Amino acid sequence: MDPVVHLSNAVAVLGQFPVLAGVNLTVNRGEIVLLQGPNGAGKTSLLRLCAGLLPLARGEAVLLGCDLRTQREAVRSRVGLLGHANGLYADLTVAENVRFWGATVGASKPEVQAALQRMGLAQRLSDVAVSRLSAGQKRRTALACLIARRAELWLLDEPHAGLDAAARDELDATLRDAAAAGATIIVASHELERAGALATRVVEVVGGQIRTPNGEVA
Amino acid sequence: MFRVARLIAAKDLRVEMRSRVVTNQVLPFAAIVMVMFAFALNSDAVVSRVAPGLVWLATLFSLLILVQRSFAIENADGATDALRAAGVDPSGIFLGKAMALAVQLAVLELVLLVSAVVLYSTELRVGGLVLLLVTFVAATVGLALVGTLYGGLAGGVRGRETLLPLLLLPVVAPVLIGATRATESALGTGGATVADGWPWVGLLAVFVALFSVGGTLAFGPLIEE
Amino acid sequence: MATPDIETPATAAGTRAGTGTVFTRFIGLATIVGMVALGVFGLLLSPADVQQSDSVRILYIHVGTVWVAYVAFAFTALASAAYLWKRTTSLAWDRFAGASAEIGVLFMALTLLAGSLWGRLSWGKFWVWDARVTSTAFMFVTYVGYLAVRGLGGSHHQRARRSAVVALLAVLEIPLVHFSVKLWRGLHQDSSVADRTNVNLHGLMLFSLFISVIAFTLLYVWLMMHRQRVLAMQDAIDNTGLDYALQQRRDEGDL
Amino acid sequence: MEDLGFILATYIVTFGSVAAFAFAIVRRGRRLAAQLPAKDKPWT
Repeated sequence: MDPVVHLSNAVAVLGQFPVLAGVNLTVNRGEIVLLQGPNGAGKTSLLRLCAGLLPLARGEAVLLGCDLRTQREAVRSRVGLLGHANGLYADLTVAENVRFWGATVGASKPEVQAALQRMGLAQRLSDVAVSRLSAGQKRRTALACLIARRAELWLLDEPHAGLDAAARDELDATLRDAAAAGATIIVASHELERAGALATRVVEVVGGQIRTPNGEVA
Repeated sequence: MFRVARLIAAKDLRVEMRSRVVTNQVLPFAAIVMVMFAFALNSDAVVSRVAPGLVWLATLFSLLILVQRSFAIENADGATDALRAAGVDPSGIFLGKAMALAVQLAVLELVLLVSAVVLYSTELRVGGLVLLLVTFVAATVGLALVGTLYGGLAGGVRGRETLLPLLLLPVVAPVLIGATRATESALGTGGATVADGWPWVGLLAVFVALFSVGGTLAFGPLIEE
Repeated sequence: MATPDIETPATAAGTRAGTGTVFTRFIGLATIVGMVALGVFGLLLSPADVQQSDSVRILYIHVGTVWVAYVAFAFTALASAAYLWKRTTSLAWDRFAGASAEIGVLFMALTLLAGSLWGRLSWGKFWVWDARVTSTAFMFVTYVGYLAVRGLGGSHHQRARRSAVVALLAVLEIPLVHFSVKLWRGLHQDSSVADRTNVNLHGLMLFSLFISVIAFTLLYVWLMMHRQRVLAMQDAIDNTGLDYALQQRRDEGDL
Repeated sequence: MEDLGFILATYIVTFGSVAAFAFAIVRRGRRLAAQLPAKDKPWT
């Protein structure tokens, strides 16, 4: 089976600074990969590259069977990025946000409803404006948007940040469910213990490259 | 493309319905500008002579604010990135945001026109109503198109507040000229006749045609990083 | 932008040559000769105009600079289109566009200055709301905006694509502005500047204008070559900087 | 000669700013050229 993510010697530049300095990474379907590493190591950039937001300066990147250089639009519609920002419209309600993002790929009403249901947003919260939600509820709404958008590859940047213990447990359960349902997930996180238990594989990012556990460059 | 455009437009208008930023802040701003013009010009005769120009000038100032607001909605929580990352058709985003902006501008212009009638004793005449309506529609669409186009370019960068007026104001000069002259004709300001107004509407139409095509093509590359 | 502590083989190869070549020196020399000739003919040899008296001497400068500005902006548009067209896309076109726009903005500023001084002498006013004058001013502002867009940062190709699109939009905009201002003035007055600019061209005057256009065109070519090479070197330094920065980035983990 | 001030101002400002611009370019070119290998300077 084709890997979902296949990066070889990928270099990406922000301004004139090389945020990714030659990344080799292969991720298979259903995996939950944890990216760890110090601040500024390139975790966020790696996720943005996979989302098609950061142009590939050198190297190869094939995502979901599509070459990132030539078929970027095809990649984008199937990849979901949840960064530091949630990408939600604060003045709209939870249901309206999920419906909007679902509609960008033509999701039907039942699909949107199912996404809300899976995130536990279908009842009490569905008509609450996003600006009135807690951080954890916002994160759940954003994940519901990814589900409604039918994202096959989830790229999550510090998803646990700002959540309380209960919300984190909820999030972990959600991610496990999603992976079991066929999504591939890459998580960047500082929360080693928690995310480590969640992940099927841990990858260390240092200096814009990926290191194996014994410190060699992958 | 049009499906995405409808979606985006509906979303923008719904956000406005909920937040009421334009209604509660931009409309009062536009009205106060109209009052300020009267202070600056200090003569009833002059004010009523230049009323059409003042209406459009106030529209341009408000346009700058409306465009900023339109893209502030997207940038507040990273929705611009999310839209790009989701592979949403940029042409659809462009047309959708322009449609929503046009609706908001139309409301604003109506308020300005009413305030001109009230404050500057501008009088509408029956014979010019068709011309007036067509002028307002064409100018509104034109302004919404270029506003969205340059707003998208300036929206994602540092210094956007200062870059937008520099890019936008020179481009909308033809709209200011065309819409003002056509409005003067429609209202009969300074003895202008209705027939004088139609060539100006033609100018506005050319503007709309050029920037609807140009904008649809150009918006993608402009917002892409 | 250059990081001085980068050790490249360049330091050895670096000569005083800079951006000059035999060809540019030849052009440069010709430009200087042309400019001196322009000064001599424009200020001394050519006679005063019957109607405009000596103020016509300003025109010898004005015509040359406005010519260069128009050529420069036209070339910016052309180079931008060439960049966007897939079969000819190259960052070299982007640099040509940028260099040309910079030169165009400079000469447009000089044009507006000389034009308003001349206008003050001939018409008693620094500014007239003529279609040509007004749209020239708009062109100036538009390309100032273009240069601002070029300065926004980002990768080279991002800069190139964004500014190329803006340059092509300017091509849409400028005729519209010109046309609308023309319509606008047309309703209020019959005569345009062209009609009131009755220069009775004496042979030497015509010759001075001719020298002006030649000399300023040479100047444009010279400036373009140098400016474009400087831009190319800046881009190249950004790129060699990348290899160096990549290595540094990789070493971060080993510290 | 009438209007000498305006005329001279035009000539001086024009030649002056062009010369300043040209000088700045050439100087920047020299500085950058010293940092780059010949392969990045195809004109040499």
